[in-house]
Amino acid sequence: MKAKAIIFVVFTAFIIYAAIKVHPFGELQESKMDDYIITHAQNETAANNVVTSVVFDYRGYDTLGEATVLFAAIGGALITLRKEEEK
Amino acid sequence: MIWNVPFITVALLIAIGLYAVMFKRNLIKIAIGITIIESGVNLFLITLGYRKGGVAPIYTNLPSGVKVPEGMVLPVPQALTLTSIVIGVAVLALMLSFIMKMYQHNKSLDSHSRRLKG
Amino acid sequence: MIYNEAIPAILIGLPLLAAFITPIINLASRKARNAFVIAVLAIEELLIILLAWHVFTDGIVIYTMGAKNPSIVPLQAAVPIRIVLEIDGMAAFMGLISCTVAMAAGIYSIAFIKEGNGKSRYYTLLLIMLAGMLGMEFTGDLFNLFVFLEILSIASCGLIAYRQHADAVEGAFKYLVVSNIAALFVLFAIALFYAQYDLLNIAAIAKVMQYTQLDKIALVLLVAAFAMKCGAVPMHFWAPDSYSTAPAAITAMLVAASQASLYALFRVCFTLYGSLMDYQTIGLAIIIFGLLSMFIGVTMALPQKDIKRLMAYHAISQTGYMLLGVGVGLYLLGSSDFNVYGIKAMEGGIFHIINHAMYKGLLFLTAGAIYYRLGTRNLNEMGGLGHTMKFTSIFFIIGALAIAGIPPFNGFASKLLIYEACYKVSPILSIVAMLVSVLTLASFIKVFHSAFMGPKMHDVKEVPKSMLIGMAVLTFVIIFFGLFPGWVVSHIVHPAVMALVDKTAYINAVMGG
Amino acid sequence: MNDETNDGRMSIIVRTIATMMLPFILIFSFYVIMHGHLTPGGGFQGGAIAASAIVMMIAAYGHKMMEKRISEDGLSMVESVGATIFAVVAFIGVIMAASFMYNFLVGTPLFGETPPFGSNPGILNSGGVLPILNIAVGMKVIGGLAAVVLIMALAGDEEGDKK
Repeated sequence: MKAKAIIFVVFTAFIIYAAIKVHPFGELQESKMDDYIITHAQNETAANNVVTSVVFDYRGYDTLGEATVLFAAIGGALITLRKEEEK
Repeated sequence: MIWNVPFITVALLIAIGLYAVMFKRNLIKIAIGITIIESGVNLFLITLGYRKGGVAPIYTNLPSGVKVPEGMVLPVPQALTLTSIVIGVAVLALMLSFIMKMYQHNKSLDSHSRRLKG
Repeated sequence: MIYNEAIPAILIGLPLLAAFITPIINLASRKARNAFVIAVLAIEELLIILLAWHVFTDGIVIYTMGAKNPSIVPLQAAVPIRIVLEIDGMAAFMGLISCTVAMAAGIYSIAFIKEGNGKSRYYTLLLIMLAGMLGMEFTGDLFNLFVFLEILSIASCGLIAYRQHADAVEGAFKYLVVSNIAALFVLFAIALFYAQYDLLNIAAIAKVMQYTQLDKIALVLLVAAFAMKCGAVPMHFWAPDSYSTAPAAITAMLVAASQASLYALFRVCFTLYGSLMDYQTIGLAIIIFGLLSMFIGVTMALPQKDIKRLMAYHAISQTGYMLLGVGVGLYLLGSSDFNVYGIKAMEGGIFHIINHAMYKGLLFLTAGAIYYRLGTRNLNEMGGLGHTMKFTSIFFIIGALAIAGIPPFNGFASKLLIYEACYKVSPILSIVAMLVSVLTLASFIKVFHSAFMGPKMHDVKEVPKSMLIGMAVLTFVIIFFGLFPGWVVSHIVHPAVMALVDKTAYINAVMGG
Repeated sequence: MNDETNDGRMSIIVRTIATMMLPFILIFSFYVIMHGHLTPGGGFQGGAIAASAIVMMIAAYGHKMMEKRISEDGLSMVESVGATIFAVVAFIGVIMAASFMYNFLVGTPLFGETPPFGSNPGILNSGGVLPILNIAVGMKVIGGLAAVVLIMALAGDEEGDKK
């Protein structure tokens, strides 16, 4: 229990330290990739919604993965709660 | 530093979730804890992508006078968050069905009723 | 052939597509479904061999998702915008492991998993698990790594709970909680990188990495997360529960899955941070984790009565060998000694990864064969199985000798490399490693004695053919590696090690000169 | 969910209003899915709205009654088909000698128009494969989430019977 508490406190301190150290809210350090996407998304993916063009085009492979996660989770839930009990 | 309040809030959210996962014995509370961590991390991503005074990066009926790209918030964190929210839903669905099954077996939601820990 | 360059995408896309189609084919016929799944797994094995051959001869293979010409990275805005798959020697090496284990597990499952309304979903998740492992290993993008990490852990959890009894669901829940927290740590670390560099590509981040304090925090989070997932000692508590309750074929897959996390750990240490971090401290930390895993794993294994739990503790202990080998390599990296025996230590560690996947997979499959016939995992209720289950007992002997590091099997080849290299650093390391090997041998002799020797207690038959074929696939690899260790090390393991060490090649393949 | 008598059905007011709301929610979800490439929203959001409509019906009518109308197998088939469409679209990119997930519909009559740069009212027939993928993800999410809720309701019920 004591070890757990120590881990927890250290970890919390860690995360808060990281949050303080990150760039000030709203003032980006670097935005090369996103600026490119914002300016070129309409031309390259023919869509007005830049977020959708990132989701389905620039990072469409991630979305395929995400669809797979959902598919796997639902398959897992159906396996867990299925009727027959196998010995 | 004081402008980092959103980030610190997010960090505290993660810490609350972690507390629930590490110290609570009720399985449902563990699931809630994981969901809170998940939300914290998602919010962290979103807040990272904020640009002062930015609007959503959508060109449909964009108000005139918005500078491109300086006037828009970053689209990539929003896309990442969308992906990770879906993953969160999937994990939650699976976790709840495990909890239901365990409840059917053990008739208890207490993680210490068997040797379950974590 | 024009599709040659598309092999990486097909390798990941094919099992996903097959997984989505499997429930539909299941409506037509169960035999057709089995044949379809096995055919997909066999094609995967073929493709990964082609790809690995290509990588080992011609160097790193790049595949950009959604670009007009996938084999070059379009560097708009001087950074890669799209997701890039980057397969170097190490990734191809891990892909070989995943595909081989998946094929053995798939064939084994035909008879092992009884027909029922869950079996089509079982195969679906098996294919998704394979896709998750391959995706983790091939990706050159950090967020993509996170997505496939989640795919892998969710598919594994669904399969661990396949038997539905209380222990299985409990093991699955534990694994899900641990791996989800690990994945969220990884996501937090990715967010830290994103905040500083606005990049998600591993090579691009590695190029501009400044090793600020945020990067150090990210390093700690990543190492903790992947160590948690690969079952090294301070975070090992989930491993025995989920390994022992999953169906045996899935346990073999889980071993490969935990090694995919190990791969991610190495990728982060060597490629993402590489020369920036303090080699000696991190190397020493990994060595200590490795020693602890080895020792605690084997001592916990000795008193176990449950055959799969015993093997699970041995899996923890064997993970220690890999960490030891690579840790020694990392400790020496950058010093002049590295070329002398640092490389050797890493070769040992990396070689041990593939060996461990093969013999531990085989051992779990034999344990599953016993469970299939007897319906128990308790060692005290077994005995005299050697009289009737001849093939299974031969496979078990081969696996047990390989894990204990007895020549001429493959475990000996990799352990010898680790012993030699560690001896140069400190003799104590080698002594502990050998001691653990001896204890491992003792533990497996006990299992062999109580399960296979003695008077005939049970009237059981040999297991069905498909299970034997599944085990034979892994046995073949073990014997092949045991007989030709020199060839394997110089043609497969050495390129993998060099790919891991050579950070600049990895960066240049994406970012150009 | 099982508080009420009558197989977990809720009162007639709830049932009537749920039936009345159903077409509107479904149309709204379809709008969100189809306009995913123009306005905020997309496949997942729209699918979640439609799935919540199904969950609403399950809550209002009780899962026993709903089970007769929509089966868990049917829902997971919808999910499989959606996922398969997604993967097939991704693979067509490979077959067309470009790459996995290549946006091959830009410039073709189907969803191929490119909007002018900058602010514009939006063209529905644009976006290349994006609308198709939105529909695929929408199908997946409708099938998947509804199937999970249905099977959880059924499993909870079974346990109630045992007591």
